[in-house]
Formats: sequence, C-alpha cells, structure tokens
Amino acid sequence: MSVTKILIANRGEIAIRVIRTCREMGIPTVAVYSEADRGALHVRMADEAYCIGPAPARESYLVLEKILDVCRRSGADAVHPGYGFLSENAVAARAFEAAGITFIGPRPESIMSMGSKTAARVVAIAAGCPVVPGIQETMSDEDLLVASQKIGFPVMLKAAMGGGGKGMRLVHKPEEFTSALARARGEALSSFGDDSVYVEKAIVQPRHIEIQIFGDTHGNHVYLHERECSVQRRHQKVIEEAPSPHVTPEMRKAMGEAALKVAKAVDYVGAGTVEFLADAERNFYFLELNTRLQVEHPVTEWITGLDLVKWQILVARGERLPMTQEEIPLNGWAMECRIYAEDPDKNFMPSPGKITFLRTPSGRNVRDDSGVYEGAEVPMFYDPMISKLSTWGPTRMEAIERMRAALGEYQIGGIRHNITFHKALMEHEPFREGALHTGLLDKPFWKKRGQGPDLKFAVACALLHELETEQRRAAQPAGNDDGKPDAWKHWGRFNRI
Amino acid sequence: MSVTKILIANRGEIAIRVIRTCREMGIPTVAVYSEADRGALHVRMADEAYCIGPAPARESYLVLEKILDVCRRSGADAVHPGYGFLSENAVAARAFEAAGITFIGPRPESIMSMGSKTAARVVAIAAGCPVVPGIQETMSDEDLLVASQKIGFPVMLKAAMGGGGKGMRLVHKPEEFTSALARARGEALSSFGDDSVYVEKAIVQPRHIEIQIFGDTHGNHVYLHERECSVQRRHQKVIEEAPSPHVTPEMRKAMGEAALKVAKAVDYVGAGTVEFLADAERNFYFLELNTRLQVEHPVTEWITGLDLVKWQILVARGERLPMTQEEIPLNGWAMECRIYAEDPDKNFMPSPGKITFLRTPSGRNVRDDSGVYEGAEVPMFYDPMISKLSTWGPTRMEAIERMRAALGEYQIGGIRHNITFHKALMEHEPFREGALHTGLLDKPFWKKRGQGPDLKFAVACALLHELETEQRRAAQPAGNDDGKPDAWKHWGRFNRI
Amino acid sequence: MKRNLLLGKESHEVELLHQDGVTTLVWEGESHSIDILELEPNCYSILLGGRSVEVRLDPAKAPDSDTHAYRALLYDGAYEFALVDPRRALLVGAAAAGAGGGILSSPMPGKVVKLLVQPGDSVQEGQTLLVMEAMKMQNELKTTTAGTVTIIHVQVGATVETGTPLITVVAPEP
Amino acid sequence: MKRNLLLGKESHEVELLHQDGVTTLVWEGESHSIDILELEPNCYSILLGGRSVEVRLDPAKAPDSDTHAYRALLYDGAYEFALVDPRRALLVGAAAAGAGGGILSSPMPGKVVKLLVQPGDSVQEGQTLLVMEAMKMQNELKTTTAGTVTIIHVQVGATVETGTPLITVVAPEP
Repeated sequence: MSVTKILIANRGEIAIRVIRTCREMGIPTVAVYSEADRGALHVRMADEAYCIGPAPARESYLVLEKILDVCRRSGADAVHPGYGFLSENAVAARAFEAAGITFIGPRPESIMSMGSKTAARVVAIAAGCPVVPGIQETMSDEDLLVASQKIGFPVMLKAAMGGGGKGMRLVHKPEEFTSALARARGEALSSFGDDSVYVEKAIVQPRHIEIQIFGDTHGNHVYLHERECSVQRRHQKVIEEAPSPHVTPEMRKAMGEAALKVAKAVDYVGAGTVEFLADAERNFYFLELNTRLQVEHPVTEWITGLDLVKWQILVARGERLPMTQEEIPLNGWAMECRIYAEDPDKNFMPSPGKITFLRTPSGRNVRDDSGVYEGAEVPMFYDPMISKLSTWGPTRMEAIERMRAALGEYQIGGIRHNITFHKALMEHEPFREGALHTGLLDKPFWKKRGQGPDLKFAVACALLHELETEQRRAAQPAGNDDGKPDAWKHWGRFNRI
Repeated sequence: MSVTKILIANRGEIAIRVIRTCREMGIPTVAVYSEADRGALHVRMADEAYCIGPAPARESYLVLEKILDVCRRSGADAVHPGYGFLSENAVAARAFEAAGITFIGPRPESIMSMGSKTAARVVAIAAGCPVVPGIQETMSDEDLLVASQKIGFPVMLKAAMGGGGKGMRLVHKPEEFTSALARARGEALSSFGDDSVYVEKAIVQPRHIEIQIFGDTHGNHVYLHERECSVQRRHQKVIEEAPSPHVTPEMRKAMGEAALKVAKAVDYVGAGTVEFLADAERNFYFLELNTRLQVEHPVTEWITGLDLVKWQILVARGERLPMTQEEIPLNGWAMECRIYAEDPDKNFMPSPGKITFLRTPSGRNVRDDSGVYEGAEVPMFYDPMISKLSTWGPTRMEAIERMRAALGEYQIGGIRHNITFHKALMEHEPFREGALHTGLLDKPFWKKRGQGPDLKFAVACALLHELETEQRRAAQPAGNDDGKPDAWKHWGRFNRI
Repeated sequence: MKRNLLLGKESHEVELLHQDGVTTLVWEGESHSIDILELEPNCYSILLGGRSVEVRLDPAKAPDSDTHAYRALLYDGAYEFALVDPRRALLVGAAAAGAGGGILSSPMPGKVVKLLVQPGDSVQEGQTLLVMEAMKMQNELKTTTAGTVTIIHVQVGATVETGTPLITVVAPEP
Repeated sequence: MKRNLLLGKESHEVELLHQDGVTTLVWEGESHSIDILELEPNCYSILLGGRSVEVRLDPAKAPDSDTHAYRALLYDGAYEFALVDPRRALLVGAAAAGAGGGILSSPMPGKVVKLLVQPGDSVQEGQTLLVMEAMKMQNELKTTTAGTVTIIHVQVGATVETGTPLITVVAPEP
C-alpha cells in the first residue's frame, strides 16, 4: 500500500510524536485542527494544515467525512489515527480502505472483533489464552447472580463496550449485586450507548501488565515485551514502566506467547497491546486487546531501541516486520510519567488555560513528548494530558532517580499540573520497591505540602515583583500586567484595523 | 575518599552536565562564577554559588586559590574540573590533594606525564603502543631537517605542550621546512610559553579515532569503545560519533588493548581518552592521552547506556569499576553536533550576545546538553560552544536522520549559530557514506543558501511585525522595541531607586 | 516596600529594602542581605549566604484587587501565599467581613452540564450544587457555605471562564 | 502596509492588506490570501493554500534606522532581507550615496588586540586592518574600501560592542 503523505487524524503530543518520525523518514505530513487548535503545536510542525470545524471533538476530530475530505484536498494517501478519536473505529478504517487511503492501523475486522470485551474474551478462550474466570454470555440478572456466586465473590462488573473505567464496579457481597448491576448498566448505557455488562472474578491487588504486539500482512507476529501500568487513579494510568518488576523471563515468554495466540487468532496487523491482570502468584489473565498504539509506547521504545511509529508505517506499506522474535532487544529500564493539566491539591480538578512559561528537562536518557509550548493555550475541550516524560536507566532504580531529577527541572506556569505529585511518587517507598498494584493510589499518600524553609526566597521575589509592577504602572499606564505582549491581543488589534 | 558535596570548577554546558548526575545521585553541588556569569544557567541550577572574580578566565575560573577558598567556605569536599580550565593542571590536582579535597580526575603524576606530547610518545613507545613515526628528541633545527627527511615528507610539526591545533603545521617539502619550523616555534611560544616543537610523519587523509578509557584505584582498567572525531575545522572537532564507521571488531579490540597499555603504564585513574590517527589500511597511531572527560563523551554514554560522570564519582570515592571489560555494552550508533555561537556565513566569526529565543528539540533518543536559556547572555569571554546535541539510533543512518530532524526543530535567535551548517553536513554525501577524514571540511562544501521558495512567508511575517511596531509606537511611546521586558533593564531600574 | 504576607489565616510583615547597592530582605524581624535578579519574565535567581535558589513566580487570581496571590515554583516544590499593601490591608479586611454567605464561582474554564439545586433550596456545607465538564472530565462543585440558594447565575450548557459566579448561597443570620 | 523588500541590490514592492477579516499578501503582483498569527513574540504561524509554515523573526542591526533588516528562521533554513518604507526609501538611497569611503565597524562584541595600520596609511580592499578577540578566537577584520586611513577610533585593549566604529578609510576621489 502506498504511504507517501500522511494525514494525522489527531492532535496534541501524539500528533507531534508521529510528525517526528515522518520527518526522519522524509514523509510529508498533513495536520487537521479544530477552531480551538489553530495555534496548537501540531499545526505549527506539520507541512500542511486544514481546519475541520468547531472545538468539540464530535464536530471536528471525530467527523470521518471531514477527515476524508482533507485527504482528498491535500493528496494524503495514508492516515495515522494516533490513539483515541477514530483510532479504534472499524467504520472509519473501512471508509479509508474504500477511498483508497491506507489506514495505519489493524484491519477493520480486528478492530471489530476486539471492540466488544465479551466477544474478545470468547476469542481469547478459543485461542487458548487464559482469561479471568467470568461470564460473558447474555443472561437474566437473576441467572447472572447465581453464576457469579459460582465464580465466588468479590466480582467485578464491566461494561461490554466500555473502557476508561466507566461502568466498572467492584461487588464484595451477593447482597450488593443487584443494585450494583443496575447502576453499572445505567452508566454503560449513558457512556457507550449499550447496557451490556459482564461479570469477572475480582483479582485481589491485581497488577496491570500488558504485552506490546506487532503483526505484518505476511502473517508474522512478534511481541516487544511487557509494560507494567499498575499505578492508576480512577482506572486511569498515571505511571508506566518497562519491563515490569514483577515479571520473570519465564513469565515474559509465557505472556508474550499467550498474547500472540490472540493476535494470530484475529490475524492481527500493525501495533496492538494485549492487556492482562496478574496476581501475586504470577498467574495472568487476558483483559482485552487494544487495537492501536498506546499512550505508553515510549517505554517500549526505550528498552528495545525501536521506533514503533516507523514500524507501523513499514507494516502499512506492506513490508515484513524488520525483526524476528529472537532479535527484539531488551535493554535496561524505562519509566513514563503522564503530565496532566490538573490540580492534585484540589482533587485533580482539570486546569485548562494559558501556559505562561515552560522549561522542559533534558540530559542523558530523558525524553519529553510534549504537545504544547510556552504561550500555548491548553483548551478545555480535550484530554488534560499535555506531555509524557520518560526516562531510561540501566536499572530500575537509575530510571527512577533520573525521573526524579528530570521532574525537578520541569517547570510549567500559568496552569496547575501534577509534576510535584509525580516527584512525590518517585520518592514513595512502595513504588520504589516495585510493590505495585492497581489500588496503590487509593489510599492518599499525597498530601499538600506545607510551607517549607525556602518560603522566604519565594516571598522576596514576589516583593520585587510588586515593586516592579508599581513602577511599571507609574511609567506606562497602557502596559499590561505581566509585561509580556499577548500574541492574541495583538492579533485582536490587527483584526480591528 | 569522601565525596559528599561537589564544587564544579567550570561553567556552561559541562557544569550543567555534572549537576544533573549529582542531582540523580543526591549529591549537593557548589557553582563558582565570574562576574560575567551571574545569570548563567549553572549558577541557577547549583545548590550554592559563589563569585570568584572578573570576567576573564585567568582572573576567575583559572585562579586555583579562589577555587580552594570556595571549597573552604562551602564545605565542598570534592572538585569536578569539567574540561578545559583546571582540568589538566597537575599543580591544581596536587593542591586539592594537599588541602584534603578529592580531585575528580586522574592522579597529578598521570596529568604531568601526559602533559608533554613528546614525553607521552616516549611512554607509549615503551608500553608497546604504536605511535606515528616521528622525532620526539630535542635536537638542532638542522639535525631535525635531516631526521625529517629520513621519516619522509610530508611531515607534521606540532608544539610539544600544545593542543587545539595551535603551533601545528603541515610541511610538504624539505625546502619549506626551516621557515615553517620557525613559525611553529613562534606560535608555540606565544600560545603555550614553550617553543618546543616535534616532528611526526604526516598521515594522508587521516581519521581521528579515540578510545574512552577508565581506571580505578584498585588497578583495574577498561575501555568503553571508540569515538570517531574526524569531522574537524581548523583542527577543532565539529561532529563526533560512536562507534566509528571505519572500525571493525578486530580493530576495536586492538585499539582498546593498545590504549589500555598506555593507561596501565601510567597507572591511570578515572576517565581518560587515548587519541589515535588511523589510515585507510586501518593502521592506527597513538597521538596523546587526554587526562579528563571529553566534550564528546555523550556519544559513548549513548552506545553503552552508562553515565561517565557517575563512574568518575564512584572511582573518586575509591570504589571499583562497576563493570569488567566483557560487560561493557555496545548498542547502536550515536552522533553529536557541537552547537556554536558563530556565523558560518561569515567565516565562522564568533557571535556572542543575548539569546532572544530558544526552542530545543526533543523526542526519541535526542539529547541536548545546553548551557543556556532563553534570555541568557552568551559572553564574549569564553568558548563559543553553547550546546551539544546528540542523537542515537539502532543504525548509523537512523542516528543521522534523527539528527537532521532534531536540528530542524532547534531554534535559536538573537545570535548567529551553526545549526543550518550542521543540517547541511547531515545531508552531505561523503559524511553520510562515512568516508571521513580530518580534511573533510577543508574544501568548502558549505555555501550560503540563496533565497528559497519560502521567502514570501518570511516577508509576510516581517510586514506584520512592521505594522505592529508602528502601532505599538503610536500607542505607548515608552515601550521598548521587541515588546519583551529586559530583565537587566528592570534590574537597572531597581538599582536606581 | 512593605507588605503583609498572608499564609492561610496568618499575617506577617515583610519588607524588601535597597540601599547603597545592597538589597535586604527583612523576614520575621531579621535582615538578610540578598542578591536577587530577574533573569526571565517572572523568573528570579536569588543568592543568600551562598545558597542559590531559582524561583518561578506565577501570579494567581486573588479574591480582590488589593490582595495579590502568588504561586512560586522552586526546585524544592511549590509555595502559595498572598501579599497585601499594609495601607490597603484594613480595606481588604473590611470588605471580607462584609460578605455574608458566599458565591460559588467557577474554579476553571468549562461547561455547566448539571444544576442540582434551585433558588430557595437549603444546602449543607460540602453539598454538590453543580456539575461542570472540562477536559473530558465531570467535576462536582460543592458549596463551602451552608444556607439558602438565592441566585443561579448560569444555565445548563453555558461555557464559563475561571472566576465566573455560578450560584449564590446566603448563610442564615447568626 | 507597503514596503520595499531589499534583497542584496534588488528591490521589490510588497504589501500586506487586511480587509473584511481577510489578510492578503501582495507578492510580485499576485495576491495570496493568508492566515497569519503571532503565536509567541516574533514567532508566526502562516497557512497559505494548505501549506503550514512557522517563521521565527529575528530583527537584525541595519545600516540606518529607516532600513529594517530581518533574519527569518524556517524549518527549511534561514532567510535574510530588509524592508524600507517607500516614503523613506529616497532618503535612504540619498544617505547611502553621500557616504564616500567607509567606516570599518565591529561585527561583534570583543576586544581589540592588534592595530595593523596608522592614520595616513594607504590600504587595499581586503587588507586586514585590525585583529579582535572574542570567545577565545582571534578574528582579522578587513576593509571593503581601498583608500587612505584617516581615523583610528579605538585603542588596543579596548572592549567594543557590535557596531562600534573602529577605523575610517576614505576612498580616493574618483
């Protein structure tokens, strides 16, 4: 298939990530943007850019017809969907195929068969991949309770079409089952338009470990080892690492081979991730297959030295996978922190706004995948993730210390963010010991810091700032407060000519 | 030896580099600065900072007594000299030792014995390491001509105490010998205070290849593979890479073992670099042993995954080398470009001044070791190097393409710099093929770019800028031109209260 | 330059002096000679007795124009405090005392997706009054004042900025 | 907004228009509708017929205050040019014509380490008149005018800024 000009149907850091690989490969890129994103970094960095509508995603980034239209106008012959938006939309994948445009992702059939969690369980069971004991069959609520008692409580209720923790509920006792099921169905219906809910046995203090897989159009499949993503808040990943401190070489091989059974069963093409839950005894259970590039793919790139977007493009061109299973490297350890525009001191409330200053960390084995710049607006319409900071070290502890130091260099102003929260996590003993599980952050280890010994330095600067503001006001009554010209204001002035 | 608080007797990017490792290791740092460097990045990043005198280095960074004084005032029990300044000063190394301060570098005896290039040749010959055929003995000018004719022309004249290309002269014919020798002696005397000059056979189209070595206080020595630094301008390195495209595994082993012979002969402790010239037939010849960390050490850190500053600190503490020779990794390929404040369009004239904007590249396997920030002054008193950009890839070509893309992201304003020059080099065919030699840049492959097709975009922005400037002038007569408040001006205003 | 430093409910007097080329910080009665420099807009480098500290100052929204709220980022972590001109401090205190009850205002830009109360409703401290959506997250906004809802300033579907008044709650007479 | 675009010795007329919400660049007689936005100080994003180009503008020193010299950084490389207000262009031309001979001025901040000529010396085009040191490098400064040295403006050891006049050379009467 031809891939000579790539339209990136996404925004933010993942769009920049794809552009960087395209620049290395010498492939021109086409950005699309909503009206809220005219000044976004992906528009600045792409070779071409087209507006696709108003700020809300369902009126712009999610509108397939607009993306197809920009393909036609720009002559792009391939689309990279990133993650989110249209990335796991089988209808979109099919529409691109029909229009003669290469979709850089799996075949629509694979997306489809993995879209329903219950259907995916059936595929995994048939392929011989272990799944969490559970009930994926449709039955009445009463029968479901009986079946759940057979599995044994506690059980987990999950939305069949779900994701991101919505419609999920942990049920400890049979007495709670019926009302919990009703609420789970309600949430599933409002979030995914489908009230199907299934039951799984709840694993105690589970670890979330996933396998990166890759397939090509010639029937070859490999796994690029595991990532552990157990550090979560409200079922959202916060920190990811590779490899996992829990995984032994034997377990890695067993998990990798189990993941490939599922991949082969659906004749998987491109990048995918098989998610597992693992328990303390190193049993592991299939959860789902994510049919896209994951947010956390950089940790895999660190330990393998490979460029997963490049591999996606090579596979989309119909080339064979560049390596066999035995050739995939595994070097050292990598960590990733998701940097969010949110306020950990105020229950992680989102904090959109203008980034008034930005200093990103650098040095040995530090990688910052950012979607913003100093002066950029972080819009209220999209995901609060503004950057992914990742580090590598020969050992897990060196990767952690490097991350701690890099977080110390990272300075973002104008909006609230979770950098200090991540720094505290890097110093949190259970995290450092690798004793991870998905409930690690349920007990609040994080508390708002008091005023430390360096307060006087901060106050001295504020005093100088007050003095300068007074002097500036006296000198030039027309100046604005922070002394910096506001690009948008100037633009406004220009518009008013 | 105790290393609990490190004074960094340096400035610029190398001081930042050392601070980063200290932060990871949890070691407090002490910066020293000249009056020109009060606002420099190393002062901002260190835990403590002390002024050591006026701008010229010989009145500040080179004054041993001032550094010793700051050690006493701050309680620093170790000194990292970086490169340049006091790093290869045996007197300084001895003075720190006498004051009970750990010098993070080799023993003073090793610095001394390698300080004279002719003495170093004698050591290498005795140790059984191949050297360029030449004459290191003192003799009359007439006898030197006779001896040179025996070696065979062309020959190279070099200052015995020299470095950095000063006092070096290529002599093609015996007729030119006497006058060239006189000029070389003159330059050597004025540059190094010593007119000793020695003669070496000139290697045709030589490659500059060096071996990174490490020793500990327990008599262990290892080599961390080679770097190639053949891309030079006026005998100054411009681009470095590791490994070398010229070196085979057999040659690597032979060079590494030859380097270790010299290291063992002087009982070398810490980080050092053995420089060799190599010819097309893969013969190699000892040039010198640099008794310090090299500017280009990041490429070695990329291919080995190690932190050389951390190793220096471990060795200074009296620990054993963390790895044996067989354990030293060699993964992929790394490139480094030295970013200078100079104007390639005006014969590389230095360009000190204020950095009005700065955007550094990021992404997969890109490392920027910078000593500056947006708003920083690049002083006229020191080296023009403002940053070292390095990239890594699984193959040499991938490292080159990554570098090309990263250079495209790098934006520096207010001063002239060599980023576009480096970008052109990444596209230069002989460089891409790895057909390197130290004369590669003698023929000017670089020509000033003409006005390309994107001129109209640049002019449109300048027109908008003109319009805004006019409007701003009309609106606020007291404002300054670029619309940005100047920190130093404000400070001046504050001073005038 | 004298200011009152407000830390939660505490207030301290602080002063920055500049005489004969020396800058002095008066802090809890002690004078410290400091070297302070604005290196970038709102970014300062301070040397005090050998220690080097870099401070990023982020002026924040404050409840009134005479109280200047700051957030400062140091390598060590973040600090939050406010400064008031002592000549204005009395005014500020008086204004704050005069405000009976409270207005729930928007802590961020976002969209109002649910109103949970009506004018006339009695509400308890900590009760959720309204749900806002921003960045794909729904956020419950709670009242810090118990009392009676008097005004609803917004409608469902409205897009609001930081600081937009949303709901007024009047506390009962004491 | 009309300007003369100066490229070496060429001059072209260029214009930026803004009417009814549309910005137009008139370039070599052709009108292009463009979307231009200053995103950061002196950093612009332009969209023109689908193409997206980012421009960093670096205003440079110009020979006179009416000629505005620019250096622009694009992903593609660097461009250098100057703009003159057509109303001022005649004045500029006249001033340039009036200057017989030339003043060698400093292209960078640095220190004068050697003077190679004296007042009264005849010099050839390309001859080195002075050596300056900056950033540990010695730089030879050459005259672009042949003629007679009339004034030496600096002494050995002096520290000079960019643009400081160093040596005046008067060309012989034609």
